[in-house]
Amino acid sequence: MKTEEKILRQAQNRNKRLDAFQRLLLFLIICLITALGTIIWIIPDDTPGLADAVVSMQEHSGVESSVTAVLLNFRGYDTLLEVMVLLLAVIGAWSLAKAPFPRQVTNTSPVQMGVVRLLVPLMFLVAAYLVWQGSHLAGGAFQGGAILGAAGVLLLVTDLPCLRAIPAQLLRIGLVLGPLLFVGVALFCLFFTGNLLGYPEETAGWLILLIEIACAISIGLTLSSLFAGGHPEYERPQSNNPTESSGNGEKP
Amino acid sequence: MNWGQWLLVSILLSSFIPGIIIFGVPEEKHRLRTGLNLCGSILKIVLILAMDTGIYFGHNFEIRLPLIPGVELLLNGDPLSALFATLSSVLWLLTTIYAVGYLEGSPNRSHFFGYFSLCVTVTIGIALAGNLITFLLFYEMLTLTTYPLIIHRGTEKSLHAGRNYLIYAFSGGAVFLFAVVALQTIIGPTDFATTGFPSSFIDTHATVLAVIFVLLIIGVGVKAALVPLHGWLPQAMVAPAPVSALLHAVAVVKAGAFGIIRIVLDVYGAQNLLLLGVLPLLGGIASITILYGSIRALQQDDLKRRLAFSTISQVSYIALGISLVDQPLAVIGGLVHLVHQGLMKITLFFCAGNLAETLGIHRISEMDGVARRMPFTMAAFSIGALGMIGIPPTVGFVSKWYLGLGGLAAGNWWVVLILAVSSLLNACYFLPILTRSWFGKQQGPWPEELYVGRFETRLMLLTPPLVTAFIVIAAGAVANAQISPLAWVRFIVRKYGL
Amino acid sequence: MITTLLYSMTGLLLFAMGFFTLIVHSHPLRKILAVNVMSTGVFLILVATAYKPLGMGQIDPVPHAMVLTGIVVSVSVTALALLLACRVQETSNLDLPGRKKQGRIPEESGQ
Amino acid sequence: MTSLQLTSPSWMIIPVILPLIAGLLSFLLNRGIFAIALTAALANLLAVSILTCQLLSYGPMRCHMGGWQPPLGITLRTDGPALLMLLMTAVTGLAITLYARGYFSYRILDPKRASQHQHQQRYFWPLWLLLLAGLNGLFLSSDIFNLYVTLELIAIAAASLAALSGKPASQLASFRYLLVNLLGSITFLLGVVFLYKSCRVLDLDLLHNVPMNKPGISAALALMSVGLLLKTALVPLHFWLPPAHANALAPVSIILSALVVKGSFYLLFRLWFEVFAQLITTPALNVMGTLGAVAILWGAIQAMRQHRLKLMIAYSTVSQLGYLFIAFPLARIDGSTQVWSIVIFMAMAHACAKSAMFMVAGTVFLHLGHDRINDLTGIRANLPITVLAYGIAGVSLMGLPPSGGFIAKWLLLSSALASSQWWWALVVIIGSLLAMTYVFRVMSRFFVIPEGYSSAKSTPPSPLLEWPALVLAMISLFLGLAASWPLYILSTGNPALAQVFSGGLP
Repeated sequence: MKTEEKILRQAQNRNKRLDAFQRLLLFLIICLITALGTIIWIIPDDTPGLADAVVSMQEHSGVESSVTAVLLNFRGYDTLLEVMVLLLAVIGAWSLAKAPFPRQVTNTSPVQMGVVRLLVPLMFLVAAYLVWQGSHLAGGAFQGGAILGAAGVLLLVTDLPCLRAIPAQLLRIGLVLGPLLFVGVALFCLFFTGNLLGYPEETAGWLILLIEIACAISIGLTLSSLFAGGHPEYERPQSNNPTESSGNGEKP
Repeated sequence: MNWGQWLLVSILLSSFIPGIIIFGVPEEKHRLRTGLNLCGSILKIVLILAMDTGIYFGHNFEIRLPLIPGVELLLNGDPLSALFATLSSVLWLLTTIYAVGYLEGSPNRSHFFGYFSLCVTVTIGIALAGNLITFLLFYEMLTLTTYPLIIHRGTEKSLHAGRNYLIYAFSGGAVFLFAVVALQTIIGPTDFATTGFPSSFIDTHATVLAVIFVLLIIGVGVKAALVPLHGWLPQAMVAPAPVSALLHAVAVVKAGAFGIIRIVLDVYGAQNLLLLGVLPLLGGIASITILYGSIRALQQDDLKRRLAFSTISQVSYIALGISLVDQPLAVIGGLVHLVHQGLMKITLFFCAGNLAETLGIHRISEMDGVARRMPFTMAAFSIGALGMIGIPPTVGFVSKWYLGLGGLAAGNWWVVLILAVSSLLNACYFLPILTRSWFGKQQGPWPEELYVGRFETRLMLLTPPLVTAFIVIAAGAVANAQISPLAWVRFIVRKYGL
Repeated sequence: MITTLLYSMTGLLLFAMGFFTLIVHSHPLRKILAVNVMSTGVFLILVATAYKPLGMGQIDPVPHAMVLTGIVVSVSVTALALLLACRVQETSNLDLPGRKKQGRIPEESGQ
Repeated sequence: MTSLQLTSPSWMIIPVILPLIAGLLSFLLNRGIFAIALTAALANLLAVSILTCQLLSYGPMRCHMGGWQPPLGITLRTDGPALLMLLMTAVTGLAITLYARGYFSYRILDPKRASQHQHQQRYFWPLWLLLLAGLNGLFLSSDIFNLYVTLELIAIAAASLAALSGKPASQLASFRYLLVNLLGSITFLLGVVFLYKSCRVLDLDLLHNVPMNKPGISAALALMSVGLLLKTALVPLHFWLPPAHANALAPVSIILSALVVKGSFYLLFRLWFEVFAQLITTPALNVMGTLGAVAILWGAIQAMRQHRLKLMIAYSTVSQLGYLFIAFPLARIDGSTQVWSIVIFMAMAHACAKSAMFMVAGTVFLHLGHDRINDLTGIRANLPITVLAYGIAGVSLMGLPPSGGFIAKWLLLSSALASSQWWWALVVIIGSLLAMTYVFRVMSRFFVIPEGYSSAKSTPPSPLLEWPALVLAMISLFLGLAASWPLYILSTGNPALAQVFSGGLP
């Protein structure tokens, strides 16, 4: 018993105190950070930046919020790829595992049910407002999408059936909707103005709003799907072997 | 492209295309395969003879393919390449016939003959190479194409031999590559020319150029089996007899020796080398190799191993002759030995293969009285062996005669001494074989009598050694005629203005 | 100026803390969190870059857009990493990668 | 349609957008996915060919996304190096697409695991197509933050692909892979932040013209380089690569080894020798060269020690990546013109040869059910084309003439010797000898035919499994013979290079 305790204590001590490697590492990191901090300190702060360029072009962008203008117009190509990154995460997640349904939460308390029932519609409303507001103030597809995603998460943890009831194919359409519409608009612009994402000036605002709405929906679904943690169970390809329960990987 | 360029390309393709087709030929269609092989090799001989004629009458064969600045592939037919190409193609035909007989009924023949053809293509490529880069290309390819032949039997022993062969050959190739690059950074493009590079470089880069020369010789010396780079050759004996013939007489060892000739005569040039003063080094190593190979050969009981060490010794005659580059007679002796050694050694290997295939004889101690069972084979063997010793009128005598004359003319008495000692040693390791086989009494049954028929062995195995043995005598007897290896070598040496 | 510097230094500090944790700790969850802390630090510096005191000119919106993009990327990667970590723990009893046990990956056939 | 004439720079976005759309569709649809993928791969090759024609006729081009000029907008650009990388990706990508089809079709035949393999195939295609889009985007982009986004796109797709086989070992390796990539990305992003703080521009062309005397830029370059080195797996940051590459499915191994590491390397190289060329000092170059030399030797020695074919090939990747870095210290001599040709050649030859090798490994695995090197006997009789492909790819890896690897090695050696830095040449030579050892260790096993082995034992595999490997191996071989063409493309629009290669071109 004594020795075991001793070993345990030693282990704890080892955990608490830093060994030589960790100290060295710490030292190196401190040096690095000091150097970087010094450099930040001495970087002159007088460079003009792109703010003026954004402001001068703002009127051609079709939106009033400068961040949205940068995000969806000036640097729309970045955002396009970024939406793809999100989708890619879902595809990667789906390829890894199936969603662990039903979740552990089997007996949701009535209070939680009630709160969720109240909150979720409100969140939808807020999300819609954020997307709409994005064109002239802070807000936009990502913010709206995040709220939608949060609503999805709430629905998932409360084990309400409504999210799981979405057929897999529909879910996929929803996930792809934003990116596909984004690419579609981009190509549409390419076709008409010769520039990818070069919106015609008069319709720019509307096109951006369209993209934002679609993207917000997709982002909301994406975040919920990521939280669900895998592909929907029923979406698995039909197996000839009924005993095989897992779509991928092997049982340990 | 003019007809000369087409000729060069078709010389290469005449064995390359059959080789590629043979890879796809099903195992059991041996007639098709044999037909392809023979057509290819006869066509190749015809084409090469055409090229020889063209070269004799002064036509310039040249084809260039620039890859990047400073690196171009250059095929070039000059008298020297004609010598090697003719030798290889003639011996290839004979070896092919022999191999068809030898491998009758054994598995994986498509692979074997495929690689065999590729190997000859590559050897001819070495002969035709017009600069060091092209030479390097084919030199490395030769390693690649002979490797599958060496490990053809797929046994652990052959794999081991193959691995060692690769290590030796690629290490040599790597050294060679390094040296070629280094040489190019100093003198620019390394096209073969009869005078070598301009001697102005000697003034500025003497030491570096001497080091590069040593590296180049090491690179090709691996294949030429110069001591101490010879280790792979005796091990490679595990390969089938036709492959041994290929290694020793047609392709690999010859490619190394040919490389030494090219480097000395065409890359550096006689004058530059005399200025650099590195030739005694080459001569010394060649002499050591000659003696070492002979002494080691004495100790071997395995017939093929004895022949292998004999090759190590004999090929260095070429290097020895070339190292006396200021003496035309010695150069003639060295160059002509390229051909003569090939003829003699291939005869010996054919015969050794016959003994192994027909009676299962692998050791010299098993050979008592074998000449009564296989008189023709042993007659051919005897001619080859006598040639190796240097008995007139065989070709071996011609080579040694010229080498000796060259040595005397240079006042190098040690060359004559080496020749005499080596001939004595040759006699010591060949004559016992001859006496055993002709005058010995058969001791019990043969180890493994595999063939009983009308002739002493299969006709396809018997004919090639007889033909080569005949050439060994004939070429020696008519050495002074208008058409003979010696005459051609004289033509070469005239071109170099020595 | 001071504000910007304060935010930047905090960001750097977060980056350093995350980096240290990432290397020292072997638990996958800690590693994922550490990477998150690191990226938060970077975002903080980026946001601080855009900051301009009132009346000193327009706030630069480009870093804001960049931070938004960065956050989205970070969310995606975190989700994927968490899932992978879960899968690894579910399907195997292997030691997770760490400095002490060096998480040797067994040389089993991989397909 | 006036906007899409041949002279229009908008063609440039096709290699990015097309695989993106194909990726979305292949995720959305349930049928005809392979047709979509194949179409995308073919169209990608076509588009890249058009871009090449464009480059050769009109010189380097720039395409401003949305019509916004830098510094505000994002610019894509084509030039010689970018196009050669695109071509490499397109050709290898097409071969990978075909091979993957053959691979999955073969595996689905196995009734016990059919659903698992179908699942893998289902997700392989969208991930692969999006990865392809990311790679193309990376090669084309001229905006430092956009490059970060493409790097992330590649990293996520690659990590998901690496975990696709579902085996615990591969998932663990993939987790590590993801973390390392993430660390690399974040470090890169921190570099971008420093850069933006100092210069307030993101466009590479504008950055090139910014005065380089600020410490912030040096710090930014250092941070970005460390991040990219981590992703490129230069020794000693290579620890994650072999398990990730060796444990993945065969098509995935090909993608990771042949293309993904090239992406981050290409970016690193561009930053060093184009954008921030003024900042680079000789000690820095020598450090990179030394690391490269260590990588060559260490990777090769590790490759020789492996017992599994795929691990051996993965370590060979570590070794071959070293050659890319050993070119760094040779750059100073010729004013960094030669170094481009060395690196691009090496990258292309390696991509083709390494893809062929991994394809061979995959086919052998399918055929035998394992890839233990000692038990690979008898393959020659059943898979002659595969063995041939392995041999040719090996020749290229060893750098024997006339392969593309030889040309690259030749350039390396000659610039090393011309600048009297013979020790690099020595490392290159020793590296090729070590490569010979590990390539032929496997080759000799292929040649052994065990006792009682009948060649008619098994059915020949689908041509999709064998021919892409052979074709890629052939390309890597003939890259050397047709070396003047890539160099010609490389030198287009680059006056310094054009001068160097003016001799000896068609």
